[in-house]
Amino acid sequence: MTSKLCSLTEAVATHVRDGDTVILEGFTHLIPFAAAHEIIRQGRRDLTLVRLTPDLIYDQMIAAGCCRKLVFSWAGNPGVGSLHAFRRAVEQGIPSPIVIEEYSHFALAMRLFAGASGLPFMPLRSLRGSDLPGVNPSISTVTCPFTGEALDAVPALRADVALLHVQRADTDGNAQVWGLTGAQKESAFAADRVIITAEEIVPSSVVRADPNRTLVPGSKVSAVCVARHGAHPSYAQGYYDRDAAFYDAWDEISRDHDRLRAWLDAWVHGVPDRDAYMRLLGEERVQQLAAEPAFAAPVNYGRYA
Amino acid sequence: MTSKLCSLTEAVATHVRDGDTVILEGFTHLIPFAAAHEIIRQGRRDLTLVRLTPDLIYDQMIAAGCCRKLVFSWAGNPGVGSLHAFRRAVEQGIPSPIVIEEYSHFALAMRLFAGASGLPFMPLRSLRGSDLPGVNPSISTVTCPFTGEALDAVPALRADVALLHVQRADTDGNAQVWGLTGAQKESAFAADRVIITAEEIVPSSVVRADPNRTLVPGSKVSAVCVARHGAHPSYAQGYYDRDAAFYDAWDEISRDHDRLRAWLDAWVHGVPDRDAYMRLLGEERVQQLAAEPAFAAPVNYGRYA
Amino acid sequence: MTPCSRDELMIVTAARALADRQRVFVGIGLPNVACNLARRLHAPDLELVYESGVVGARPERLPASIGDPTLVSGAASVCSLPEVFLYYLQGGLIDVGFLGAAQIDRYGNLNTTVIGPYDAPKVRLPGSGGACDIALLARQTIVIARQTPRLLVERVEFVTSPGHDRRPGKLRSGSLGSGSLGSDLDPCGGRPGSDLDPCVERFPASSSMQGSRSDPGTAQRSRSDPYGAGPQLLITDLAVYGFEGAPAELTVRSLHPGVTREEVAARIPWAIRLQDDLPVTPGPSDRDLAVLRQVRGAVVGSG
Amino acid sequence: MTPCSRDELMIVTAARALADRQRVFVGIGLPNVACNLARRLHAPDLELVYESGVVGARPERLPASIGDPTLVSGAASVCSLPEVFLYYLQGGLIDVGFLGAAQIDRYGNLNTTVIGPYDAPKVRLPGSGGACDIALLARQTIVIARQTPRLLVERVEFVTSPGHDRRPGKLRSGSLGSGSLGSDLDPCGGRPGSDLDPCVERFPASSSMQGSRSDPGTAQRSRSDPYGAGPQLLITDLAVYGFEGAPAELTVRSLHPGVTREEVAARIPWAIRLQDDLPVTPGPSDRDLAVLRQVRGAVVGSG
Repeated sequence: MTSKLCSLTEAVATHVRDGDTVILEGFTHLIPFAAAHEIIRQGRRDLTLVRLTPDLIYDQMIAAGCCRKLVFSWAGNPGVGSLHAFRRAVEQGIPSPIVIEEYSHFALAMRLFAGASGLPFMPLRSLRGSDLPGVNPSISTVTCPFTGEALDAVPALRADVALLHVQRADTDGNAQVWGLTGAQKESAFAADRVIITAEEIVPSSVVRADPNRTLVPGSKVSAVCVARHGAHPSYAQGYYDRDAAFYDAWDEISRDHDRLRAWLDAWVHGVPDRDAYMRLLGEERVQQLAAEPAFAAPVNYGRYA
Repeated sequence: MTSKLCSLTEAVATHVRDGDTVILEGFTHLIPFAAAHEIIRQGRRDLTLVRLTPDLIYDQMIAAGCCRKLVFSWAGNPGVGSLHAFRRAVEQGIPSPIVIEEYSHFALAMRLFAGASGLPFMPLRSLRGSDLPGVNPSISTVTCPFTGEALDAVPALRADVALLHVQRADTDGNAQVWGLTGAQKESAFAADRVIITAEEIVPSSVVRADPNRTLVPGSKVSAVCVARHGAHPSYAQGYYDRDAAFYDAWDEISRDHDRLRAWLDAWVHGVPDRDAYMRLLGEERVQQLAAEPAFAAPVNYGRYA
Repeated sequence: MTPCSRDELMIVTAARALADRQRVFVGIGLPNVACNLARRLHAPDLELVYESGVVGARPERLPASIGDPTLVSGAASVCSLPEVFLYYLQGGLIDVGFLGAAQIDRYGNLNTTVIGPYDAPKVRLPGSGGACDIALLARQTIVIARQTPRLLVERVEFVTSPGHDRRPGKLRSGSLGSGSLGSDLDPCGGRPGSDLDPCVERFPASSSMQGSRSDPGTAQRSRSDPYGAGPQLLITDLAVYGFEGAPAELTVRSLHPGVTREEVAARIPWAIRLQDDLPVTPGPSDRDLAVLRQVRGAVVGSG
Repeated sequence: MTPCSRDELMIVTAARALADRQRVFVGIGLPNVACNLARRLHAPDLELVYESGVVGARPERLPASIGDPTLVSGAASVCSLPEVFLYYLQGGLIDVGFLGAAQIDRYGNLNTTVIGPYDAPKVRLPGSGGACDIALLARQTIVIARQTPRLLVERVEFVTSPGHDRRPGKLRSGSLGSGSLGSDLDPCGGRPGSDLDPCVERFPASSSMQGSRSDPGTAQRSRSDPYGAGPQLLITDLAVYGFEGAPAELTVRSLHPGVTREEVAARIPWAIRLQDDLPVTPGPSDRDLAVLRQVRGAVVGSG
């Protein structure tokens, strides 16, 4: 099979276009910061950004001016407080106004699920009595043909491109994760193009010896890129811990638009790639975030020849 | 936590009742034959049996007179031909007539999915133009509230009890599988009670060191039982191969009702449990079915303390 | 007794509201602290379920967020986010949903979305996350929040997670483009369930967690209530509140040690009737506090 | 050229209908043999998808069933059965569905359910399995079957998987209890798609398998066709058939070497027009046969 391995610079240049609907998923875990920084560096504009938790990753992209519309369900700095760039855009239109479309987690996850599943909608039992449907005309209702019960309904969401970070992948693009998987799989299948960034590229035999861990097969992947520490300040289970100190620090950095821009200049525009970003972060921090190993018990798949 | 470990005899006596709706899932893989044989031994009657592929397991239960109604989507002997006991019941009412309710695989899987998910129905794009909806009044249609498109719809299926075979479990009932998982997870969550049979009972630390492999957590499980070779003549990935010779032999055994009953007398009623069944099968066959080991590459979850 | 802060009192009281062997859906922030404390105090088999997909977590440190890697290592199961919402929450397996709130009103409606008009917000809050889903789908809901002067209002400006008065969502009936069924908010009594199939949607009458017990005396929500059960308890750093009447409204159940009736009344912006003989919330034991401090000491951030 | 059986000719011809790098949904029985042969002959990157949840299988032996453990070891991915139907098949990722059949009619309707009345069957067949789903949701469908005297009929007695004539399912409009929408079989042209959201259901125009190519000249089914595309090819041990006209009906494309026009006509129970200059199906090469025999030799059962 032809290798799909390329640089992240090339992958973003080829597959992410101005005006695209883009999903960078990873629920708390494996948030694809390296991919987001490359999109910022390449100056993409007018993106519709989809993510359950915008987190620092979209706060940075909003401040950088990539975002025209945000589709989300919880926009906070987890364990810390507000996302200040998000708030500035919504409350004051800085750096530019953005359109928001919001859901509950369950409802947005069901939009992705429907998009991945070739369904035009998904029914769900939520949102009833909430004011969310009143401010989001994309939420409707449907009647069960068996019980006559009215349920809420959300439309399928399809994206142009999904960018996902994983622990390991092979050069065919077969990508594997463990720990929290969030809505990564639904995001991959709800998108026309998929870019994978991986902590490690491993031989296909490693991936194929444990096919239950595969998030998405290479045939559904457009490009696979190495990005060691590609989720920092988020984490990669078994590789490194979440950088809680950075999440705290972001509260200060992001309170002022100019200070945030200066941070982007230094940490995004000022570095060519993730390796350079990590050198800037420094070896000491890398060591602090390393996790003590704890291996899963081996499992035998057997050889049937 | 209180141990849920008990004998399969006790588990079936406590949790499977005459007239119950019962799911014994496992798509080709991990078919819970040991559990089915215990249900036959205890003489349960009037069961509504749900399974995508009735396979030999329900052929045996139908011949034994356990079944009042069969809900299914493909009733054949895979790679061999007909299920003769199923056909005798449907074509000639032997040993007694059964009610059948049939779907496509996708449609029945969606019934289980809806049942697991607390939804009254699931929409799907299938069955249109097929005669199946004409002979199954449980299939209906629903209109997408966004596109106006008519889709097919199937109602949720809830069962009284699901019986599932797994590779390993702990005494809390946390159950793990690898290889094909079929509709096992949906079956577990679509049932009020869950009985797990396992190739091995392992320490909780083994299960909890690899939580992504968990099919169903112990809190959703009513009883967990050891049943080594509990899936024979089906297989357990990494433990033993499918006994294709037995699937072939079944074609002969099952062509005649009396011969089939004699088989049940010898192999089900004539043995107290799975260990005795396997002794009857003989060490040579067990050796033939053993798989050459092929271990998955280790994964590191890390310790975060 | 060890002296303790009102914050500590709040968290210990919240932890005590959880019985062992319940399955609890744990919200971000204070609920995360309270649930982890309960597990280390009186409820070792409390099953912690996180919207991040973790079931049966046994974290070695206090998780800094609901997606902390310490939740994964040693958990009973990790599943996808759609699965945890579909199979656990909507599947009816959650005994208790444990939520935080920025604003809560007389009828238990929660606002975590916006202060001021939605389209021109004064303060934009994070939004629902799983809160609306939990409020509607857990058998019971407990809310924990610091009682700032802004916490309690007579009517929330935005209903993120519905409470007891079941008012239809604002704007909904007149909303744009939500289709011909958009204004059909009430469950249409409609046709009775199909009697063609014995296995059509027969939901379990109670949690299927083996041996689980629920708080005696608290209303169990039934599957037929599409608006959810509304919160049963609100625990703040001043008092414990319940909800009573029809529609159920906020009542004070107990005052924390050292908190006066006047202090509480001053933080409630409507004329609330306080019982004359309000009990005092039992304070934490030395062990409660020792464990809480050990748990909280290990973490950066507010939990 | 090595002498070969008609069965072998059928399987080799079926394998040749598959292009490399397509994603094929593999049915039980003969399709399983043909697809595995194609992968070992000219299509090493043919992606085999099985309804059992295996994606990108590289079996070391010929799988005895669609759930053989040899399919799992070395596969690119294993997912649940709901996922393979939802994300792959209904998600529009399947280029070719490869089916067997017990009975197929003039318009490409397949019957794998029943011979005789449904309620009093003469022969009860296994039923749909994934066949109806594959027929409706794969971009194109290929059927392989041994041409017994019973295979071809003018009208199947039961439509398991619909063909080209799109007749409404029998009994459906008068069926019991399927609800008020039960007779609404035609897609109600209805409202146009919502224009409120740019990301509402925008399906990819073609398979998203990178670099996949489809058989030139075969119709691609469009998402707007709820009845599926109908089979494009029928390959038997006597001939290769296509479907032409409106509604498309069975036509002979080529006769296998040594098969006469009369022999084929005798197995077709309606007045079919055979072209005068019917080509002969190209026979298998020595290598084709050697690989096929090696592949089939290793397995117990019919594959």
